[in-house]
Amino acid sequence: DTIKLEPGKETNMVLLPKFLGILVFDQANEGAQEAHKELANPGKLEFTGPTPENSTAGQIEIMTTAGTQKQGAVMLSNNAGDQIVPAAEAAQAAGTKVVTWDSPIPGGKGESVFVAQVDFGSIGTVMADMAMDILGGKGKMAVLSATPDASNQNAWIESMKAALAADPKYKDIELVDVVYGDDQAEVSYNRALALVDKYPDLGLIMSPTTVGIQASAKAMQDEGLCDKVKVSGLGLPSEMVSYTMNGCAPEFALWDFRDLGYLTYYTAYGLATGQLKGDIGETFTAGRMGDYTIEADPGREGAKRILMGPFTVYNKDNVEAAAK
Amino acid sequence: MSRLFSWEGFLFACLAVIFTFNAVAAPDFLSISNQINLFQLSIEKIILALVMTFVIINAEIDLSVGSMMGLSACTFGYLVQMGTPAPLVILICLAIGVAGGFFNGWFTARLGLPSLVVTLATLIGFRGLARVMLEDRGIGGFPDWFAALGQRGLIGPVPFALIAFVALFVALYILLERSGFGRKTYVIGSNRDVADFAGIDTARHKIIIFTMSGLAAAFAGLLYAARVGAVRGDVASGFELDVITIVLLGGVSIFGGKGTLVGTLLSILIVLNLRNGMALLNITGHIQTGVIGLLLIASVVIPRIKLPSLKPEAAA
Amino acid sequence: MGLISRLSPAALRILALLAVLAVVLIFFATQIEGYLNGRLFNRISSSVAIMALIATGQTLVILTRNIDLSVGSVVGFTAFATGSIITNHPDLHPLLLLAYAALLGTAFGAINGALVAYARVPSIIVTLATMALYRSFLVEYSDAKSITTNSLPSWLTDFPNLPVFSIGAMEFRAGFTASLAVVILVHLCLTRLRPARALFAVGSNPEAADMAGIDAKRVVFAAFALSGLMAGLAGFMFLARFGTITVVAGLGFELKSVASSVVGGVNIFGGSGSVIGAFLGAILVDLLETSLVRWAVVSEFWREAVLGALILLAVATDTLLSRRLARLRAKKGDTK
Amino acid sequence: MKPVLALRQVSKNFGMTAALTDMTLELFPGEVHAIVGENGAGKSTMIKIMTGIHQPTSGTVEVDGAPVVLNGSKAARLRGIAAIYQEPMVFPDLDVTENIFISATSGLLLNRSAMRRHARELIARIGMTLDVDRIASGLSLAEQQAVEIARALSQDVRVLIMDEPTASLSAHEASELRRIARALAADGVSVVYISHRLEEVFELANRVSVIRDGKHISTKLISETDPQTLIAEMVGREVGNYFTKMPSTATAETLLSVQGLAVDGVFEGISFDIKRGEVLAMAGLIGARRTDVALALFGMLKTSAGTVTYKGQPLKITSSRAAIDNGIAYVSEDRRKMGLAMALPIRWNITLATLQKYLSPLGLINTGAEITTAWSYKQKLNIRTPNTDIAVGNLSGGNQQKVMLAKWLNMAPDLLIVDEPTRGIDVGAKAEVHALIRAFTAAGGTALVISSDLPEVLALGDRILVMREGRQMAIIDHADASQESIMALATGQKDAA
Ligand SMILES: Nc1ncnc2c1ncn2[C@@H]1O[C@H](COP(=O)(O)OP(=O)(O)OP(=O)(O)O)[C@@H](O)[C@H]1O
Ligand SMILES: Nc1ncnc2c1ncn2[C@@H]1O[C@H](COP(=O)(O)OP(=O)(O)OP(=O)(O)O)[C@@H](O)[C@H]1O
Ligand SMILES: [Mg+2]
Ligand SMILES: [Mg+2]
Repeated sequence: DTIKLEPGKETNMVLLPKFLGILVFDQANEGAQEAHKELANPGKLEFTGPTPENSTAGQIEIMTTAGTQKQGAVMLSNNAGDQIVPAAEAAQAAGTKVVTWDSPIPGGKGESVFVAQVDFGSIGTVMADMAMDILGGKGKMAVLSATPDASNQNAWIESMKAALAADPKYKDIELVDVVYGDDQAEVSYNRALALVDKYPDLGLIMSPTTVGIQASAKAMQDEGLCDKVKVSGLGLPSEMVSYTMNGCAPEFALWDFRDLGYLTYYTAYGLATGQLKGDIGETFTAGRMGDYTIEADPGREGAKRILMGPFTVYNKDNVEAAAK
Repeated sequence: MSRLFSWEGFLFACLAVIFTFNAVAAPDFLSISNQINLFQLSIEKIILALVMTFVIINAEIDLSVGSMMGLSACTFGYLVQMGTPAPLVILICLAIGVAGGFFNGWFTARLGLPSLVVTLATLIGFRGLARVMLEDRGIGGFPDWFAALGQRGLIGPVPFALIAFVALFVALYILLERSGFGRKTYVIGSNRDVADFAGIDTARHKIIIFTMSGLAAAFAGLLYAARVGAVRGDVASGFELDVITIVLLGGVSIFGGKGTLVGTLLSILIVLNLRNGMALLNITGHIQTGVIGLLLIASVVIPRIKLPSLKPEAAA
Repeated sequence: MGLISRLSPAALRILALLAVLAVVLIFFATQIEGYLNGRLFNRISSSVAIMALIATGQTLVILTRNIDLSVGSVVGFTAFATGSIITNHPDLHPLLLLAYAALLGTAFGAINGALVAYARVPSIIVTLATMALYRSFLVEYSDAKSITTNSLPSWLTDFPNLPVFSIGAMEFRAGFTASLAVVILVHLCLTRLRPARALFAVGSNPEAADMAGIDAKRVVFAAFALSGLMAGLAGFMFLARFGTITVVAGLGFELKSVASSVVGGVNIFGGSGSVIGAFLGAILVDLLETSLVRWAVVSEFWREAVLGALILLAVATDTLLSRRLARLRAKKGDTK
Repeated sequence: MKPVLALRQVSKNFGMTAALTDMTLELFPGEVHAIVGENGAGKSTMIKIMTGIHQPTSGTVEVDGAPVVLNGSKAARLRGIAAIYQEPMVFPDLDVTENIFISATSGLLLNRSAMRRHARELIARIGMTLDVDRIASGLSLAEQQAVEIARALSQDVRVLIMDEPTASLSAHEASELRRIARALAADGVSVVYISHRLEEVFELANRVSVIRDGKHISTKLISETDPQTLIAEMVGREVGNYFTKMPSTATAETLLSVQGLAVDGVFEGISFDIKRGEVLAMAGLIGARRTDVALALFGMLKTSAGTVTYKGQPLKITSSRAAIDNGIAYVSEDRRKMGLAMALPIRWNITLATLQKYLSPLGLINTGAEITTAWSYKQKLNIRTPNTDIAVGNLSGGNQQKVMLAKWLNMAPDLLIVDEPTRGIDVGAKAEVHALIRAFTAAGGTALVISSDLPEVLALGDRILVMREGRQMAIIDHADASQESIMALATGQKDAA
């Protein structure tokens, strides 16, 4: 029995990204606004976030204030790791539902449910597979991540390591190093080149962050290394299209943040208006996106998730269309 | 008084305006819980601001406080996870704070390197040590009593950290405004040579102040760990600038020798109320920092506005 | 000894710094095989090009006993604004675009300068504030869009890596050559032009400068405006080199540029120092960072710790070294 | 003849203090115009108005008979008005050459070799020897002064104002300077000469104006007046002639005995005894390194040889703290750098060296006792200030000097080392300071007085130690000492007896 969410119930909600000024978070906001109109919620939907250099403290602050304001729900793309937990639990105690999206609370405490863009386990497999056919089944690869503290990047890297270890078909792919570009163009760019210098026979740089992947691609292109060292990972079609077309980054993956925002809003609305309990097994209809079910999160002990999926892998054939 | 406002006067006026505005505009503002949250959310920064006041009056600066907070918090997480008893770990962390502060002080006072440079290096270095310990891990699950200390009220709804802040303010106020130590802090900040000739061991004094700063930062790091219940490598990064902003807004002269803890307290209250008010009105982070920035400049310019009549020269 | 007594303290600093640089190079050469080669030069040169400009501007400000913490935000904003202009008007003339970036940077710098020089607000307060303000402007202005490489004309994105000339495997690329030229130009002005000396005078003793009939206000204002200009140019280079610009562009450049300057022997209390020194300082910091990533002995996570230690070491040795040499000189000076 | 520069009814207030009221003064080309007045009379303030540093609260400044607004020293310079200030103003990071030409405006490009040559000429013209490539931070006060004079001479001046230029000069340089002043006047420059040394006023000036409490008292041809009248006009009362030497109060007990004291490359072979109650004066030219000897005795300079016996015990002083604990005080010659924290209250400065006395067991300051002390010194030394809580930087040079003395007298030292105790102090205050030193020794204190002012040396010293270029030339008894004999030793014309 799928729950159909009854529109028009009033509840104020906050969409809280890691920080403001990043394209994907704005896309998520668009999705949420779309859902907000669809569900004709008389309440307010606030899109507010901290500054980049003050992300952790800022998210904690906004989460705390949300509780004080008696917000119906906070939709959080968590950048504070478990440091957000006390604030989130306090907010929930004050009756504010906490729904995470994009990046969950690692320990799973203080959150009602996590709207997962894709299955974190499968991200590992997808990245491993991309590495597989870019390297032609054999070669050295290095990871260029965001910051060492980005919990979802860390989770994805772990799951990729697991995938590589699990299946013997990956046995000839060697993960030589993991470095961090702090999600800043210049750092990522220099790290990428340093990797090439450090490992003369490096075949692939895998970067599970939109900043890192394009910086690496740019670096390889600028130094004319594209035919030696390929780049892959998670990136935005609009940023990656040229590199995919010229072969620097033959393949990369991402999901649709607009949909993610849309689905997250539906979930949060359902919980905030009491139409969803947030129990495992509950199934509900999320407007144009169809039915979704709350399930146990395989990645996080005792946590719950809603799996959006699917995952789009971009290459020469589909990237240009997506970049539009 | 030919000035339009004194600095403190100006700050106090600001505070009054902000407070009333908040009270009117945001219904939840005056609630006990919000008033406590308002302090709790930046309790570490405001504790650091108290000690930073000493450092800057002494004509030095300590950019490494944020990183030292991180180092102490991460050490705590690391050792607790290794199973070391928490009380012991707390002592170790405080010891690290003392050591780090002494390090800054020694290079500044004895070797004669500018503190801006020394603490810029340790800003990177201390952070690095924290990083070495925790690498890419986040650590949580601290003892309940520890978490409770950071997250629940100790006396009624008032948490330990807030009490510590008040106590610390009183103690430091007496130390700076009433004691010989405070007097020396001003004199050294105003003209170190004169202090040297008056038989004051200025190097020792500076080292003590840097050590205080390191200790306070380590303590703040522990408070932070307790408050958020988890730590990782980037804890408190960038805090130093907020702390310095508060102190300067409080009217402490960056050139040393001038400033009061009351000024710092006023500016603490202003910044906290301003931020909280804007947060309650859902004003985004970068606008908040922008406003604080403007206020920072205004707080220097506006007191300078002279009444048209009798103009005083700046004293030689 | 005779030589030392003839060299100016400034020259001594540069020598000390070059010594430190050499030591670092030799050390890593023993640690990393295939280290000392043209490739290393190309890496460092092209990545230092941007910081060199910023550090130069920072030095001008520090010379006047001030500091500019807003450079990072200025770089970020100009990079973005320049990017969006060229995105919307792809056929804009390169020089116009460059002028736009320069102008923007100078404007920001002028605001800082006006507040410091004429409103007499301490520079650290002003630039601490404008650092936040300019960054806020960027977030507002960008409205969460980001500039992407493929929306930029190829002349812009190719520019930094155009080989101008090369010595053996060492390529001098346009980006590096350009900023090197700027650095040298500024250095020549500082040492040869009469008005430029006022910069040192004001930093050395503001009161005396006033009484010597130097318009200290104007000098300080100019220093900040120039620092803004340098940041503007750096923003242009940043855009050209990295293509993708988000709201975090240039974050943390302020402290890095200060680090470069002081490592380069610029006296943080004003009055003495050289842009060549700052340039070498920037190179040293950059060299350490890249080399540490390549050094197998320390893990990725040791980088910051070691970097901090090395910066302190560099500054300490440089200071003590030039102090000792200066003292030797003074002694000689007395005995005649 | 039309005055080149004139003040008409000029008044200047600093907040409540009226530094100048209705000041009128005319300066003519080719004259040396001396200006005398007590500390705080308003001399420096007047100068700063002439050079555009301060703007008059009311009244007008005229150049060549036309009223002008001098906003900033640049405007003044463009009209050929330059000044040498009481406190030397050099750029520590720049070398001597650059210091001299820093305010030059001609030419965009610098021609270093030419500048260097020109700099050497100027220094030579002042009759100094100084390495023009030396960084200014190492310069002694006198050398700094020389740089300033050279700077003023470097551009063609029509009015050259000297605010106590000889305060930090010894007799030798002082006479050189007077020669320059005369030469300039001969070239048609109008020289304004502020000094507390009446003898040089009478030697040098054509006309002299007296200022008291910011008001113009008189302007006379030098021939129409005499020292006693001037002094009377300055202080508005008769002052006892302070040159008369009081009988020695020395006792038999040796307080301090120094044997072969030396600091590498600075000075060597300093040996002397001081008896309790005695005043030992140290004479010498600038650069004689008397200050360094003092610094060594005060533990601020590491000695390389020699022994110090103090109160019968061998004593090794390694820090100012140790010196102070042993009852040794040092009153520096450089108020701004080592003497006073200018931005802090007078009271804080007075009790600084003796802070311990005002601390409760808990380390808290007993403000009441502090105020009493500060106030008593304000009375005793009659320091001109409404109260003791204002920043000492607001006081006139002379009054600052008194505050510095108060700081050290307050520790009731056994040995009081005073370096140029009356530099920039007017006759009235000078007499007071001398009286203070005498009273101090009479009460059993012992004093080591470093002075470049020979009359002062003779007025105070029971015995006189003459130094030259870091070496001790001789110790003369007051009985057989004269300005001539001291000069002879100080300049090396006569060798150590
Ligand atoms: N910047 C200032 N602010 C306030 N008061 C000042 C300032 N400068 C001078 N005064 C006051 O103005 C009066 C005149 O000072 P001035 O320095 O002109 O005296 P002077 O004649 O030069 O004394 P001296 O011979 O000791 O140098 C003094 O009472 C002094 O306290
Ligand atoms: N050539 C020099 N190089 C470096 N420092 C010097 C030099 N000459 C003087 N000084 C410093 O200046 C201060 C004043 O000493 P100075 O040379 O004037 O000898 P002096 O006998 O003390 O002369 P006076 O006491 O009359 O000024 C001392 O601290 C001394 O160290
Ligand atoms: Mg004077
Ligand atoms: Mg001396």
